[in-house]
Amino acid sequence: MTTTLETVMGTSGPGLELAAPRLTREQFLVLHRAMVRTRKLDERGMKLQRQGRIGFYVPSFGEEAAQIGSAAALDAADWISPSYRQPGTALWRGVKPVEMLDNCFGNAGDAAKGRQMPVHYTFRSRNFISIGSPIGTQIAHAAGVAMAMKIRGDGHVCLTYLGDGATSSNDFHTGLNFGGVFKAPCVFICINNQYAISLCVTGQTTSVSIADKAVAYGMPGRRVDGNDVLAVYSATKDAVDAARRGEGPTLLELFSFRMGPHSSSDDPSRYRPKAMEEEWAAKDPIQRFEKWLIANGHADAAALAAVHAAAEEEMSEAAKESETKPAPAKDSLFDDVFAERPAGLLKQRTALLAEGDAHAADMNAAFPL
Amino acid sequence: MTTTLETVMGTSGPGLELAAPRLTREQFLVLHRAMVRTRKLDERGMKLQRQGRIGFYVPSFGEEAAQIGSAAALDAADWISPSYRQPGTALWRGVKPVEMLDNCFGNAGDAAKGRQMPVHYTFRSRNFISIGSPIGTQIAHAAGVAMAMKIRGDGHVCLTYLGDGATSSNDFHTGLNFGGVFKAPCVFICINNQYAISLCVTGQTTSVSIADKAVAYGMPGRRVDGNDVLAVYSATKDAVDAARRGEGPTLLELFSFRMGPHSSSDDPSRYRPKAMEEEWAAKDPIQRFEKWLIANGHADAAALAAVHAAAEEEMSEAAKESETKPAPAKDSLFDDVFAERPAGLLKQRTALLAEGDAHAADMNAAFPL
Amino acid sequence: MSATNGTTNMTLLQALNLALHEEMERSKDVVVLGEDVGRNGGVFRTTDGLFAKFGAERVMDTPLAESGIIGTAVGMAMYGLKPVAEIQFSDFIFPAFDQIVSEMAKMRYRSGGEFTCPVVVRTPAGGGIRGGHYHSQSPEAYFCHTPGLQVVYPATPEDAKGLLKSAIRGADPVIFFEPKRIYRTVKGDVPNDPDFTVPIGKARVARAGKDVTIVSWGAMVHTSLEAAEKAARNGVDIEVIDLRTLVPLDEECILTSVRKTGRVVIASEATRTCGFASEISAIIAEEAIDCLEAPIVRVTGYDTPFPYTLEHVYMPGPARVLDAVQRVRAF
Amino acid sequence: MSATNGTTNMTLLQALNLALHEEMERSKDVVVLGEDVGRNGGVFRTTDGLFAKFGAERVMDTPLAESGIIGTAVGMAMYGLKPVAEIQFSDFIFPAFDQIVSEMAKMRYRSGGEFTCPVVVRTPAGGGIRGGHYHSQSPEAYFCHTPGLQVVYPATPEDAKGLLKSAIRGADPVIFFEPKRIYRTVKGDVPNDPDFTVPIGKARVARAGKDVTIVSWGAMVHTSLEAAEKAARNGVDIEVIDLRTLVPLDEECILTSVRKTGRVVIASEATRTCGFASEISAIIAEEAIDCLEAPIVRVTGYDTPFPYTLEHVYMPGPARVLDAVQRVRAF
Ligand SMILES: Cc1ncc(C[n+]2csc(CCOP(=O)(O)OP(=O)(O)O)c2C)c(N)n1
Ligand SMILES: Cc1ncc(C[n+]2csc(CCOP(=O)(O)OP(=O)(O)O)c2C)c(N)n1
Ligand SMILES: [Mg+2]
Ligand SMILES: [Mg+2]
Repeated sequence: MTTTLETVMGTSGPGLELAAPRLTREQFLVLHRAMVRTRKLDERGMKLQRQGRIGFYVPSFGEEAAQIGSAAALDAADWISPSYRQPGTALWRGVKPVEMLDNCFGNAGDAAKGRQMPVHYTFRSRNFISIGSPIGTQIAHAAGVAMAMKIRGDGHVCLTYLGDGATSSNDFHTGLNFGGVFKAPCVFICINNQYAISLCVTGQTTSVSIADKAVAYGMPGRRVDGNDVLAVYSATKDAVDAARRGEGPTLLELFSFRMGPHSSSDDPSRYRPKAMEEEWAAKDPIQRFEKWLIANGHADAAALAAVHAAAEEEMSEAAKESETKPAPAKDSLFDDVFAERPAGLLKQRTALLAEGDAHAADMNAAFPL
Repeated sequence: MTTTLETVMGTSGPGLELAAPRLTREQFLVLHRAMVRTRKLDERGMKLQRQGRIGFYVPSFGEEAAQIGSAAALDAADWISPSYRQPGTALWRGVKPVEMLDNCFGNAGDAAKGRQMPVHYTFRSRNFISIGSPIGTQIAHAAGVAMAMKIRGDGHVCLTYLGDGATSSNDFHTGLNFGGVFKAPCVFICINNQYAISLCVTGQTTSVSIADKAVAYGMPGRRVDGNDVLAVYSATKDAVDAARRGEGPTLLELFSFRMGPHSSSDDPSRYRPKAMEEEWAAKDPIQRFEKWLIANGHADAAALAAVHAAAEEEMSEAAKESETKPAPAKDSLFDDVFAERPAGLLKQRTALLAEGDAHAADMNAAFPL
Repeated sequence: MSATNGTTNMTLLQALNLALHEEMERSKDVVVLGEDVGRNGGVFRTTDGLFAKFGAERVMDTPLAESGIIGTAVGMAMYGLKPVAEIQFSDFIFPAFDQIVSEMAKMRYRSGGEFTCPVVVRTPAGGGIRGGHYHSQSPEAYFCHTPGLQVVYPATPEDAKGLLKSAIRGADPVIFFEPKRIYRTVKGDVPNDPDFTVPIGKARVARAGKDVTIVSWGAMVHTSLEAAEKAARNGVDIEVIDLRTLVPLDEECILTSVRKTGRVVIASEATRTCGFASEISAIIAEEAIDCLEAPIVRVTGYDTPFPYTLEHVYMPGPARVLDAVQRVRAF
Repeated sequence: MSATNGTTNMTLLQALNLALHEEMERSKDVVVLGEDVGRNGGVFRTTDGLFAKFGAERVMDTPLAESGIIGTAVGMAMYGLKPVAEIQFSDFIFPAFDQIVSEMAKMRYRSGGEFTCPVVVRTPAGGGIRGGHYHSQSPEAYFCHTPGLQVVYPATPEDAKGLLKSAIRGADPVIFFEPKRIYRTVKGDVPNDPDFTVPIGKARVARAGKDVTIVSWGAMVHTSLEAAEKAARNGVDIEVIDLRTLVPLDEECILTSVRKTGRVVIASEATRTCGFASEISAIIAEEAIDCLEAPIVRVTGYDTPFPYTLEHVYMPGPARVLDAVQRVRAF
């Protein structure tokens, strides 16, 4: 039974000490910058939502180490099958903030053509699979992508992210089982932020840890301090390397905390103890990494502050740029249902285009969840 | 990791010895008789199918110990949520063979009114839930029944049966997870007969054992020699007692072998090594128990042979009785869709009754699977 | 909320919440389960206050698995409880589809009436909240096509309360769709009588008229009424039928109206192909074609996934309904 | 099987098997997965010989989880393979319903065309094999109601081969229903040309006639043809349309026929309410009501679960179809 956390920077609870990964100072700072940019993007997203400029947002506050440490362990040719709470992994892959905010504004610049709610990204050129809302489905996709990689024999790996809530989904079971049976080059990362909207993970499952669930699929499971970017990087690197060597999948539990609300529609004070929020505020993964960087002589406070300021500026600029873009064209509604528009859809399109603009229905502005 | 089998009568592989349960001679013989009756019912069912008198049959050859040993550990007020391969548990509960064969003939005597394929029994008065074909669904039902038992506080237990194939189903995951989280008085019994139609269990999952999967749900898992009726009884009794005491569910793996075909439509020679069949023929649970009974002075060969003869006769009589019963009435089609027939169904019924009998469509006689 | 003359004015959401409170008080067999329904009171707050009043044993915050919510509800119902399961958005009902279609719907039939599972599945449906693909769909047709399920879809606070109470007291499984876009925007007087119920299977003439019949359900009833009011200003007298229950269907109510008006428009938010609007059309084309003076016109969502930015273009508003009215009148 | 004049006479099952062999030979991206499809060659033997020829990596015996079969197929297809997934009986497709409806169907749309998942889901459907509730259903309407899926349902060996090949070569996800009751009983000449395909989206006039149109698909095409032959003996000339593809639908083929005959019967095995027969009816009632001289009559399965002993009573046979023809002619 796995209850201890693997850590580099040290945990407050029982911990298993890992050696710091052999990275250059430069590389440590790249990790740091990515975490800060993730935080700043989320802050911007929440602000845009609070100002009524976008309809909805899902922040990943507190999960920056889990996102960046893991994404950094992949090659660019590896695939990511994400859930909605890893914006940092897209940034890490080189997606520009404006591309992400175009999605949040649902404008014509959005790769998904404004068809999905905010934060449901798709970045084909970065091997970053389209995000859906249904919990858990991406896990089975990841197993399938990895099965295909194995069939093709091209040496790539697919990494998928899921929440603690998602461990209860059908596709968690089926994805891990298929991944195990077909020994697919897949890494399953559960970011256990301890909440699925209002449900604490203790009500989600009675297993001692999420990592323990790996036993059911005959694969290794590790429980890692998810707020320790270096531990996350090390553990993920091991899993990715093993998958690439043909040893099959690993389940990694990154133990963390959702520092913000579930989404811009959520109010955690209804269900989450204030004390817990305070306890975890003290474990903020960015602050923790910054202390480590300074303690290890990799940076000083001023340099780190400059990173924050630059990221802040970057996100602000991106938002300005996105906001000016127009909505997608009305008849884009009928594209991409199929590769080609069949007669029936063409008829519906013709009817729509024949209507006056006054036909648009009145809508509520805000998403209530 | 659980690889050893728990046993009373001794296994050929690595075994964990259990003490024989404290039962009277009488009780041992009742177990034996139930196992024999199960075998004879199955033989009759297969014969009726081969003779074209019923359309389909699913035998449980080789799984008699697993069925009877487990069912015997329940009280009559406990519930069973079965799959299609535990006819013996219904017999154990006092269901008459003719009631079961009425279902196989799909006649007017069938509790399910001839609406389901053979071996899909339903016995409300014996707390034996209606069997469906979809694999795994009964597992979630069992968790729900047990949750209700806990809410009502009436001290009953729900036991469910599932195959090794069913461990891959959505409802295995969800049923065990809910059972664990709500600490429901439930016992999950997987009869691992090593095959799901043509798929060997080694292709079903990479977990070391099925019992190991209990870890994922924070419940005890035990791996028991499923061909050892006394070991099955002991282990199930422990699990039932624990559930009744409010300690929550247990997952029991009963390791066994499907000695016959998957069903009357199946030909195992296409996928299963002959040697394996021979190996397991030597482990026949009835023969094994008979040796033990004789060795321990509980019975002699003649007495045991008499049990076989009586059971043979009993099943033959039951088949004769069932075969004479008429088909369900044509318009019974429209009953039990809802508690009352709505106008739409009444209209369809009227239309059907207005038709001549020549309207019946021609059908194939045999189920091809 | 203020009690006057035996009724209280309240929102549709409040009416649902009240029905749950009353029915849980009435019978301790009634239990509620679903994601975030307990401590959080539901993401829409429909189950607000239940957890505090009835406790964790009767108001269950479940793990994140719709298949488990329905699968265990089926078990509880077979055992004799009356589970009211919430599926947080009807878009997320699909992981539970097997349990609904293969088990819940068929249990009574396949067991010859020995086992029943009268689960009530409450689930918010429909667009209009800027929820994109997965928080906007109208999946009722899937369930109407599944024998053994009752399908209920109220449009007013009174019906919401009365139908939910009927569903909870009923003997059969019910898929109870809640028109989430009007949860808080539609208010109405709701009888205070705790035994007030609305029968399942009875439609309602929401507005009497003689020129054209509009058949609709859920939030589209209000869109249809708005269209009717506009048409009235041009002297066109529209009858609006609020189906309230899709299965079992009140065919007579529809056919009576169609026989009177001879012209019919069916208005639904759902995807067009194989939607429930098509069923209504087929029934009329089979039973009353001789009374028709025009084609049967469906106003529906498009055969595309539900969009985000263009939601207001996708959803049929009063103007689109009026175009259809125009079309059947011009014929 | 003997090759004559560029065609070979074979069963529908053989035609499907041949299509799979040819397409797997043609492209190594084509992989097959499902329960018992490998070593066992499929419980109906549709995938016979593939495992021996193409090996375990391309012909995958999967664990018992339809959600996993479809979920991983979606992943494989996104990565660039062409998975042909088998669901052993279409009654068991429901555990995979979420992956089909929420993911497979919407992937292209929701990603703005960046990701596609052109999975082919082969699944035997329909009654007539004494399979009871769970080996007999005709669930096509659920998929027709789901934008983003092509729905194909061949009735002849030639179409089975040609349409399966089109599906495998196509760019979109396809739910490919196989009329299992006629797997072995219907034979026909099938072109030997390995590049012979039948286009998705084109219906076929299976029998030309002028008095009444029968619209049908799958095994019901043969029931309809049988009815037509009987009617011909009484001087009634029936046109039978075999839809072949339900989505995208060949509306023109149907409407052309209806405009000619003015009388239409739609024959389907599936549950009546919200079945695809209702959709056809609604389209005709909207587009061609002025050409109709009689009600549009649907001959369908009943609104009950599919039974076992009374299967022959439940399923519409030629006599029931002829009753409907009678009804539309008498009008
Ligand atoms: C199938 C499904 N059911 C319900 C929901 C509603 N929902 C959205 S997020 C969420 C909680 C997810 O929790 P977790 O997996 O822990 O991820 P986290 O949000 O914490 O990152 C729920 C219930 C959904 N999106 N999909
Ligand atoms: C959801 C579903 N998928 C497929 C099938 C077809 N099927 C019937 S039995 C079976 C194998 C079951 O294997 P297991 O769970 O080991 O039980 P056993 O038959 O060995 O008792 C399969 C695949 C089914 N009944 N239900
Ligand atoms: Mg979480
Ligand atoms: Mg088995």
